[in-house]
Amino acid sequence: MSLLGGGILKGMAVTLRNFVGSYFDRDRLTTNDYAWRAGDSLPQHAGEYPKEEGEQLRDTTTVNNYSRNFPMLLHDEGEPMDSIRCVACQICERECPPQCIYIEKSEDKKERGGNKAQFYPAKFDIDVSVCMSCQICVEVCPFDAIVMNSQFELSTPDRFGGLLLRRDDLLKSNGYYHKIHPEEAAARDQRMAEEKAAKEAKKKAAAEAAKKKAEENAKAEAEAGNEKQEDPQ
Amino acid sequence: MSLVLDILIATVPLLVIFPTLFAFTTWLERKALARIQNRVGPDKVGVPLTRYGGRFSLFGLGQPMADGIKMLFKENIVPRDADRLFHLLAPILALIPAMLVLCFLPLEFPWTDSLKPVQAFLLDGAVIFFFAITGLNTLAVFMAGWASRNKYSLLGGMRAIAQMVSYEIPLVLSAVVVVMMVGDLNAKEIADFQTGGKWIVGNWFLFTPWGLAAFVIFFIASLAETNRSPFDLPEAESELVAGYFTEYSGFKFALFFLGEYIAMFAISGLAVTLFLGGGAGPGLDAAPWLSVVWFIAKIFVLIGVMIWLRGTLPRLRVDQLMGFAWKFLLPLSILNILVAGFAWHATQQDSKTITVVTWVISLAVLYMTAKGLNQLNRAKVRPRNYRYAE
Amino acid sequence: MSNATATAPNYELIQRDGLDTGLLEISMGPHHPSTHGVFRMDVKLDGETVVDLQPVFGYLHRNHEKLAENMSYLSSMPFTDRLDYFNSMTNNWAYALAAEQLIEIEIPERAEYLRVIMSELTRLVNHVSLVGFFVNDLGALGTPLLYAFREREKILDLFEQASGARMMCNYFRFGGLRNDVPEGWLDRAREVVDRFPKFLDEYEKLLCENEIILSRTQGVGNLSKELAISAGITGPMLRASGESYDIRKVDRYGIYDRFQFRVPYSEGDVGDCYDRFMVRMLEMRESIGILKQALDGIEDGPVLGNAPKVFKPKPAEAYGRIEAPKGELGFYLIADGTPKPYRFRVRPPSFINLTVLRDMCLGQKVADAVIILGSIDIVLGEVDR
Amino acid sequence: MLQQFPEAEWDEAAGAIIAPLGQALAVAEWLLGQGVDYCSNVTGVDYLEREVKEKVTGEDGKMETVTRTIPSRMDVVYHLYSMQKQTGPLVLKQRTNREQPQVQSLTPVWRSCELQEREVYDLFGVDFTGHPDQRRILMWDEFEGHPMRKDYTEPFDYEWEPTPHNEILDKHHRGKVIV
Repeated sequence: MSLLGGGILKGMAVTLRNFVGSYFDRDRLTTNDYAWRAGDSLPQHAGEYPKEEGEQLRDTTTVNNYSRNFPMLLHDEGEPMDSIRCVACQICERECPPQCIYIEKSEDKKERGGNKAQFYPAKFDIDVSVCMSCQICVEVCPFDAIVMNSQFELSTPDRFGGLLLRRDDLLKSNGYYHKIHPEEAAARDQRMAEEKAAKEAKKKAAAEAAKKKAEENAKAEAEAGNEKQEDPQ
Repeated sequence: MSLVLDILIATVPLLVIFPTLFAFTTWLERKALARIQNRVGPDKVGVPLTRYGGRFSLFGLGQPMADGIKMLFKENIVPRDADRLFHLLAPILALIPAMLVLCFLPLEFPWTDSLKPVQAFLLDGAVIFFFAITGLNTLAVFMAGWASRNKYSLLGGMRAIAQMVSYEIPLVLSAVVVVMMVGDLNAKEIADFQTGGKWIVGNWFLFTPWGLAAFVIFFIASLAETNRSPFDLPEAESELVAGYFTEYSGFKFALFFLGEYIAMFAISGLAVTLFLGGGAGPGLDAAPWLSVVWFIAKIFVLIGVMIWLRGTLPRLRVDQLMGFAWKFLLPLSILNILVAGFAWHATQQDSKTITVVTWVISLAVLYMTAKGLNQLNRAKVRPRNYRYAE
Repeated sequence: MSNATATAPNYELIQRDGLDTGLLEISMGPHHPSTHGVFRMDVKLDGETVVDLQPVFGYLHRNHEKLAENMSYLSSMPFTDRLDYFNSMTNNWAYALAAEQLIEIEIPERAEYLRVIMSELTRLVNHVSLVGFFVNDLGALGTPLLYAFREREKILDLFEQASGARMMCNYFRFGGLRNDVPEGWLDRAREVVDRFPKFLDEYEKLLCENEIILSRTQGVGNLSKELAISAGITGPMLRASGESYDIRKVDRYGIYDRFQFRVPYSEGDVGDCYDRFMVRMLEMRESIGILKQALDGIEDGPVLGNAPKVFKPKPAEAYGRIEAPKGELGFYLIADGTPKPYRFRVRPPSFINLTVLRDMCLGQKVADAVIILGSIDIVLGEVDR
Repeated sequence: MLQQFPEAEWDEAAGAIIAPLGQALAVAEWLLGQGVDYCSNVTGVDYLEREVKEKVTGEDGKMETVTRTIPSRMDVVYHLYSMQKQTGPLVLKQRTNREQPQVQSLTPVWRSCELQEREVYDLFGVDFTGHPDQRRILMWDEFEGHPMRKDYTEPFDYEWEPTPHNEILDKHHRGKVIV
């Protein structure tokens, strides 16, 4: 036979423990300032939401280096348009599930970062009021040109134009990317470097093979020539 | 002139202190509930209503003021088909009886010309009057429910009537025990009867078996009377949106809110008078004014428990609520009256053994009856076993 | 016949003692605090007793299936997050499972383990917040809900670290996962998992013996085993009615055959709200067991097989189903050789579980209708699609 | 199964039984008797009339491309499982014409069809004879048309207002983007 009302008393003991515990045990509090909540192990450069009027966000771009918000366009070091990675291939536009990307290809080609001349986006708009932060565009991009930003402070008084981000709003440097998503950026750079190396190795191999082939051809030709030369004899 | 002055001296403190305490209580409730739920609660609005650097925020004590100002400036919306007059009258009618009964509480303010402590309204039938006037609250709630012309409001009003009428009976019957023991209906007499025991608390009715039972019944019934959780069915948020004040906004809503909290103070004040020795407490000989402080402190203990319960318990269902009043509290409180009567006769002789035996027997009788009633009402309700499939 | 539609008693306008008493018709929802979204119940009340109830759907209908039929297989993946927005991971898995039947593809070991981990974490998130919402519907002022959310936050943090988003994870891919979890994630997950039982103990102490909860939930919303099976009820709701059918055990999709776990189900044939509540509480403990095994068993390796991003499967049909926290979540895909699915159908568990809402609510009090709805565990994103 | 109902067909490609029209209820009841107690999923599939080019090896052994017209049809697909035996799925199809689709409702056999058949009725316009409560479910009652049909066209959106996103959508709608 249990105590009459024992279950209720037990429950009240639990709530009392939580009442007292919430003053001592920081782990119990669900709600607190955002950056705090993520715990000590998490944020490497977490911004803190302003508590008081007039106080600015220390860093509006990062809440947590894993979070994603809206896409941005990457460019390597230097003038943005001189080193933009996007070649306006429009794969992301095609794959975007909510269809929020609008790209217009440039008329001319432009040489960037020592690579061969490519098209660039004359227009690259993302309607962030429609974008659902799914990261599909990042995955399908073969040039690592589009990655996710984590800037969340995007409020604007203009509900249409203000939420349509143009190419120049979207352009961010690789350094910025390293700042907000260090691990991901490092992994991406490494992979790109590997790919580049592999490509170059392949190129080199191909070149060598071509050279070899050319040599062989030359040799063969020479032999053939010799033969030809010999022929008349 | 002197009469008017006397009236003002007696009543103005009530009209000032309790609404102020109401504001404080809303803050306290929000804060305590927040902490129970592992939140922080209001901590931004400071005194006076600004947020200067957060250094004067004083744990958000400015929040009730801010809430009040917001309430005042909110639009007053009356549904098109509502009964405008009664829609307006209902919140006023909810507030008046609650404020009125505060007069009967033995709060002895020490400031008069003769420096004699005075209670606002020293009535011989105070306890009866108290119940008579708090009964009016039912009318206000149903008026609100009916006048709003909203189905949720109507259901809430209907629930309120059933609930308040039912719980008034155990409420009164448990108060009867104290009245029997004291032999007087005067609130001040009841309070005075309980002073001067061992360790101050010796004469309190709370520390007798029948008093304890009566207090528990009284407290539960008072929760139901003031629509507090777990008996907040008339305003059941998850079922009836907001019950009888679904259609209220702005200042009218604030009046309801105020009335509800004042009623809480009043009924806790009565509980303090009946069971917790009124203003009794240490240090009264040196400073008689402390009695008011003790009285209010005890009220706040009860309100703290109410908040605590609100943070813990889910709500009862309407049939269970009525069953609880009629099948559990009512028989128990009637039995309690009998037990108290026997005990009073048994303890007339000044024998310690008889007193102890009476106490043990009455405690056992009351507990076993409660247990039996519980068993009878909720026979099938118990935890179950579950199986596992591999 | 057990599966016949329940009929309401003929209650038109009853003359009682010369009084004209009619029924009170209440349209609960779409804006009602406890319909868990924009769901509507047209309730007819005799006093407080429900004599008729008609669920009304569609306030959140966005024709998810049509949308998915107009985009490539991969592009539909983020939309599945939005079906049951509490459990995006399991939604992803069900869709991936169906699509992986169309393109035969090898899934790496580590990805399988991570899928199980994510799915069980999702189950914890869902059950813990469901129990919180359920008690909230009972009228507890959010206290159990906020305790539940305290734990949910920790798991959502894990999701954010792994996938970049807290709720709309979009983490699964055909042939694996989008990316590997960051360094140290498994340790953090283990920490969260290890601390979870402590919370469950506290929660059980708070709720499971509470007299008010017991008397509010027992005998309310009874659902017999026969009706439950016939009506296609799945998930914890079915198991509360006494049938131990769990797709993790039956289909053994993924690598569920490697883990030791038990499926709790109700002993009797009552199937009331209390059973549904308790089965979920017990299921959480089993999920913790699976999580511990999976976290111990996981090894390094790739997480994504070499699946093409855009593919054109051969014409075929596939039906993939998993044990989502709410029940059987199935995706029925018909491929016709183009990059887009010809037919894309979601079998939403909470929608089909609503079939018996009316049967369970008739004759109960209006307050019970609310908790019965709460115990079914619906998410309107999934019900209306 | 096929012996019991000689008219039922076995669709090898889809792995499904195609119940003969008008006998679906009998088939379902027989299946229920066999222990198939759980109907998981009910849905419709709308097939427009289309032309397929097939490479056929002719009698003379030459490969030739033949254009074949597949007539339009409407399928209602049931995914059935057995909870007792823990087996499945068994796919049962009812095949009907597109213009006036009418099939037998299996709600009397499996309750779980109730809402799902209502949904198929709502989105595909398939008429279920014997359904206890056939109304629209996801769309509102006054809605016209059946949106999941392949040839459904959206009505003019009267809440339309110009936004910069129109430019984007226009480009998508021109059919340029989706492959």
